[in-house]
Amino acid sequence: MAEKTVIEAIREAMAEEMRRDSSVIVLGEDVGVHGGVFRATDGLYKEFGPNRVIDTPLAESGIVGTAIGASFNGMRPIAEIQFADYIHPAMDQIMNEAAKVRFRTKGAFSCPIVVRAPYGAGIHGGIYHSQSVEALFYHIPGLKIITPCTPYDAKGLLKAAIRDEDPVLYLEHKKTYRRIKGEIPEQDYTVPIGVADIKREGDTISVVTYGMMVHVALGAAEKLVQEGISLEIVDLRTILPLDTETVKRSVKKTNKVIVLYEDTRTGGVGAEISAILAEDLFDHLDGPIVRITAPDTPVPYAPTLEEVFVPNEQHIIEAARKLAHY
Amino acid sequence: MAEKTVIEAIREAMAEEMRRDSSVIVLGEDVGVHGGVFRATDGLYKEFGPNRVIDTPLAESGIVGTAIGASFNGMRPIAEIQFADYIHPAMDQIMNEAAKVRFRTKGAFSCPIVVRAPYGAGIHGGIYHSQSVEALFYHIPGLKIITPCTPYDAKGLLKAAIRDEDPVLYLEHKKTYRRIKGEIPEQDYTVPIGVADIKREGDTISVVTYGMMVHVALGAAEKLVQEGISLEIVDLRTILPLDTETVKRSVKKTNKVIVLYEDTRTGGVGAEISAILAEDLFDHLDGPIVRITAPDTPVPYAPTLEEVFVPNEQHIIEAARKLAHY
Amino acid sequence: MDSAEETAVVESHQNSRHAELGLSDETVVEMYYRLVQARTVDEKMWTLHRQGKIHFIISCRGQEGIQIGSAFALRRGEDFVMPYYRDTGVALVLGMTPRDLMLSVFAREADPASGGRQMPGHFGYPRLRIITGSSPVATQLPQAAGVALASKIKGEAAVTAVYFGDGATSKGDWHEGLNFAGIHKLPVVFICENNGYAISVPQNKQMAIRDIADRAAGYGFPGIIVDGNDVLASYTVTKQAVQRALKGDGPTFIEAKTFRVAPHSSDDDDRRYRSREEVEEWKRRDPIERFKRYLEEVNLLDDSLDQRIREMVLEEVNEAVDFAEKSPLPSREDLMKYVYYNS
Amino acid sequence: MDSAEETAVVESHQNSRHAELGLSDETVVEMYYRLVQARTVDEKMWTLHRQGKIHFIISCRGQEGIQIGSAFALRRGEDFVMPYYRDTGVALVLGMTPRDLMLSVFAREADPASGGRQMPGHFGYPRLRIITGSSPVATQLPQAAGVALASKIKGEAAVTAVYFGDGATSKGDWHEGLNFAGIHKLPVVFICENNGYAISVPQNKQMAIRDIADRAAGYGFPGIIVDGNDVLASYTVTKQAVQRALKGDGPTFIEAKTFRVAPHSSDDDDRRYRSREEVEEWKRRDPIERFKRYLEEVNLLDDSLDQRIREMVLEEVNEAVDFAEKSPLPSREDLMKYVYYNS
Ligand SMILES: Cc1ncc(C[n+]2csc(CCOP(=O)(O)OP(=O)(O)O)c2C)c(N)n1
Ligand SMILES: Cc1ncc(C[n+]2csc(CCOP(=O)(O)OP(=O)(O)O)c2C)c(N)n1
Ligand SMILES: [Mg+2]
Ligand SMILES: [Mg+2]
Repeated sequence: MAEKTVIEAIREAMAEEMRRDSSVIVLGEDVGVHGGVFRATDGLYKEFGPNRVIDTPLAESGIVGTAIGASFNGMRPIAEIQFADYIHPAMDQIMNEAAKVRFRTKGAFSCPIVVRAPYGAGIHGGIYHSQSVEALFYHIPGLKIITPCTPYDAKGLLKAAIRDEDPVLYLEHKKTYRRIKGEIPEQDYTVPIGVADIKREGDTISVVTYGMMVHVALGAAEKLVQEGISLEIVDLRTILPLDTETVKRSVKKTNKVIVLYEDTRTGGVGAEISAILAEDLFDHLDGPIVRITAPDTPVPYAPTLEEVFVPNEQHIIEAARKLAHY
Repeated sequence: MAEKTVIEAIREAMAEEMRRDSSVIVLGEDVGVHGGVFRATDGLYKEFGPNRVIDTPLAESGIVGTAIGASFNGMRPIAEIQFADYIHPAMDQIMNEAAKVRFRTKGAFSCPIVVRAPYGAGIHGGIYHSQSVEALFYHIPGLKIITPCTPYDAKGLLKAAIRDEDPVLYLEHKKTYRRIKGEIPEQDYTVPIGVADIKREGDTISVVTYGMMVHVALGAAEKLVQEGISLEIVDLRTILPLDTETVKRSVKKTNKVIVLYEDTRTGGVGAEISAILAEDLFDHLDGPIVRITAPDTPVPYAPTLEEVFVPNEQHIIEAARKLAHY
Repeated sequence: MDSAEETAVVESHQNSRHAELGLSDETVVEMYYRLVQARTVDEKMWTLHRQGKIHFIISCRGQEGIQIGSAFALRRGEDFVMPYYRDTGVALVLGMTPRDLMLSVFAREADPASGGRQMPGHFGYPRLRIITGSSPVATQLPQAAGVALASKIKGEAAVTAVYFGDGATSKGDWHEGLNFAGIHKLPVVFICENNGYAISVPQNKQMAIRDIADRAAGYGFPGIIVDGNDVLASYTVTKQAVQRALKGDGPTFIEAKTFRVAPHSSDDDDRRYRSREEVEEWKRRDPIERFKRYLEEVNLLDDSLDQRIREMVLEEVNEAVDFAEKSPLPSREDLMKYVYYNS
Repeated sequence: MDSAEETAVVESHQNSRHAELGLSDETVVEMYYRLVQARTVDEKMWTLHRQGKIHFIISCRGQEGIQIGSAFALRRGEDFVMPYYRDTGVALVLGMTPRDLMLSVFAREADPASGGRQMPGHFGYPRLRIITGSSPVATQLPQAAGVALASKIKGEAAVTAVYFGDGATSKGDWHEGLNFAGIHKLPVVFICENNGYAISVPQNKQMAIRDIADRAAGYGFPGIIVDGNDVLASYTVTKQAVQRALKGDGPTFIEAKTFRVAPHSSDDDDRRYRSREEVEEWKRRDPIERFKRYLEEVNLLDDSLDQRIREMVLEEVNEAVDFAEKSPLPSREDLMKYVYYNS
């Protein structure tokens, strides 16, 4: 076991998979010589050469479209989108092409690609370097979406994604890249897609969340202990498909739930979680399903505004107190 | 008052607004000489000429981008996307540009455009001529989304959209175009954006829905009367921003709710409605918040498959029976 | 008469145009057979649509020249082919059968392209290296670059031929696909069937230039104009492009000037946007009639052979319709299948 | 020295290059002033970043030649201008002040472009007809066509000048924007600042051609190559393009060959992807030094005037920094404002 950062875990996952399987290639803007603007692909160009680590033109739809085509011809491409904020030109290729090709060919074609994209606020990136985009892709049957938050999960899930037969959107919270460290085993492992993880056991309230907010929730949980409020932190890890079993098991135990996401509120991924629980666990709920989210605005640049945009420990603590006494 | 179809209402709204305001222009594929593949713009080219009714190249991002630019220079463009299924290349222009421009300029610039798009299944259009796309745009602060279902609403809301200062996505359910008829006043009127409409009063269960499903729900309601089950049909009309007050008022009365949408289930607009109610009206609910939706698959072409894809009266009747006796 | 590969010269007429191209007599007769087959399949589909038996069809009529000519220059099962929705002719030459196509218009479970999940006109067959196509226009362009990129990485001697219309050239994806292929000198043959219209939008509202082929220079590879109603010319330029690609010299852009003499689809009424004279004028330039005249000139076709071919094709197509009509629709229980690998 | 409009010849040096272009002595000195101003603003921003006072900056350094030269050919407040993030020089000529720009890097409420909502480098000012820009590359291209389309519909004698980098040419939106402008012969001047790199990606990985200007032919309008480090040449080609547009002859594409001598942004380390020799070589071709030499040759500048200009600029920029630093940040309560018209 060695301590690694999230970005190191991601880099290692790609390097190891590329060594294991010659059909794995990487393409994107600045991923080659430069090693990626976040250095996620650092060293890959040197090790695997320009044939397998491809600096593409500035064209996100083209990047994903090329990856899709290569996957039709035996490759397992990993396409990097430099910032999730720039993924939207590729929406059509992802949702109308990659995600639908298995269905529209009755399984004759499949599209085993991974689209990696750094997302998330709190790093002074402003309106176009901070967005959460998961909800915009959450409504696409055929797609899988992964949002890891620890080095262990990041590596294991990326490996699983690369080996997966379906298109995967792999979202990396920029703020976890260098801030979050953790142990990673030396030997090869994967983390299964579609399985949530209880990051902290508790029995007062379940906090269902993912990405950077897992760490914020863990911080809040720490502080709430002394008040006798024990949060159970459910890290979804995969948001599509959702591990409803683990979420429900937790809520059946605590009977109260906070759905927490950094993304803007309306139409966020957490809305689906609320909807599922409000339908399936109605008799188990001892209080309203509380959502803590960013407000419905673009992500602002000025530090004062960004500060009030991103949900923080205090929001969770206050909501938990209220809900605990409901 | 005269009886009109939905498509006639839409055409009239555009023609009247173009007569009223010379800054209103129409652009899109086949909207000029041809009058649109659904004939929504029939006659406009003849009346307003090629300067104001523009046959564009086949380029959805370009269409919306051009409309945005024209709006910066005093126009009020109506951009037609031939099928909602082809709107995704314009996602970036809609979400990163149109919807954010007011915020990112602190109000110095605005983008009063309307993007019209026919959507919805049940017309043998298969995977790429049947999609519901509202959920993919539902998570965009700064955007408004309208989904009318009667000629009266279609006309009044389209006029309101054209006059609105913000970008509006105006979604027209193809199946309503010629099938749904209704009275329309002779004189000019608008229907306010952001206001839901009770299409039928009832007190057993609130059915919150929009688009073609309003008509399906009305049909089910008719049949349930004899069983003593009285559905209140809430037609959202505008889905973004949501008229939460009207929805809540209805649910406070009935204490039971079915959220119904034709779109696929996971991450649909209805999830947000469930989430709001599960948080704000927890104490008013006498049963689970039931969702009736399409399953999480692309829209199939074969009639057998499409039949089981689209929610129908029977689904509503069964769910309502169960919920009524909960 | 069943393989596109038999292009070796067998007893060909000295000095004939096709002999000079290295095409055997047998092959050119087979080309004619394919032209008739494509046209017959198309006509049958219109009939079925008028009879209310099927919901939708999209037509190859008028464009069979470039479709059959170019497809004969591809190596079946070796080269990758990405037809667009109008390419009935391409699909037939590359190995899809009238049965396959009829199963598709009837949306049957046995439809090999989609099992009735997708509208007709969306060809695909992994074994034949026919890559599945979707409806959104031009998405296949970057995908074609990707297929060819994979060939290059694997060191596989395969060319990717990708088809599209004039309207498709306006899309961002078109630009991005050509640009990528140019940069990496990928083995792609871009085949534009310029029929002068994107539904109702005429070429001069689609672009400010006369020859789309001129754009190829902007991507660093040659752009060739060909008369798309001339089967042999279409064959020739495609063959050259394939050879160029196999030599590692990169992509070629082919603009085939042609015309769609039918409405855009069974939902369209083309009288709303173009004159009958224009359509009639192009009908006189029909690629099939023209090729027929050629074969008659070189004494490879007479009325009786023509008759035989037409009967053979018709029988085959009628049999395909019967077969498809009797074939079962997808079963309701299978809706959720094929969304994910293990669904 | 405050207006770009005084381009009439006043006492100009006979036979000088600028006199031939119809530029007064005063104007060319003002051009020099703007060059120094842009450079000084940029340098100051880097300093502020190093001091940890601001989070991010993006640099115009090395590209001031095309920026100032072209902007002088535009009619302030009449023509529409869409600068991209690197266009500090363009913004200054068109009327944004060092104060405006410093308010932006400090993310202050008074920042006229965004009230601190957007990163610096995203210019915009309705009164000056500087159209707001975003970060996603190339989205402004179809928008430029739209702005110009509106001018055409209104019969307004205004040109739209839109700026972008070489990397932007690869995007679908770039293609769609140029195509639309070409079809409708819109009054657009496309100005590509080809600095040879898109962050780390060199031009030969971005496209398979040497001259981007070659692509204009594919859209039906002229493509002009200019030395972007030559202020007067940049002025000239832009002026001609503006005139062409005003005559109703449609768009012009200008490719300005230049170089960014700084890293891509304050987050970038350009030593990872290009040699110091290459950067040094281009530093020797610095557009400001070059223009300075020209002014010295025609006796319009000497050390003392240069000194005065630099002092004036520095004072102005320092004052702007002080002003901006003291100016308040947006207030937390205002977050939800400006999402909708009535929010
Ligand atoms: C992205 C997209 N926009 C719109 C459509 C609707 N549509 C289908 S075919 C077509 C015209 C295509 O014209 P062209 O590329 O010239 O091919 P042709 O049909 O003439 O063969 C249009 C607009 C579509 N399928 N995809
Ligand atoms: C759509 C999109 N993709 C990626 C980025 C990240 N990015 C910002 S600038 C840039 C390079 C742009 O290069 P170029 O157009 O040549 O302009 P330059 O910075 O060289 O002046 C990239 C990749 C972006 N802003 N937008
Ligand atoms: Mg066409
Ligand atoms: Mg550049």
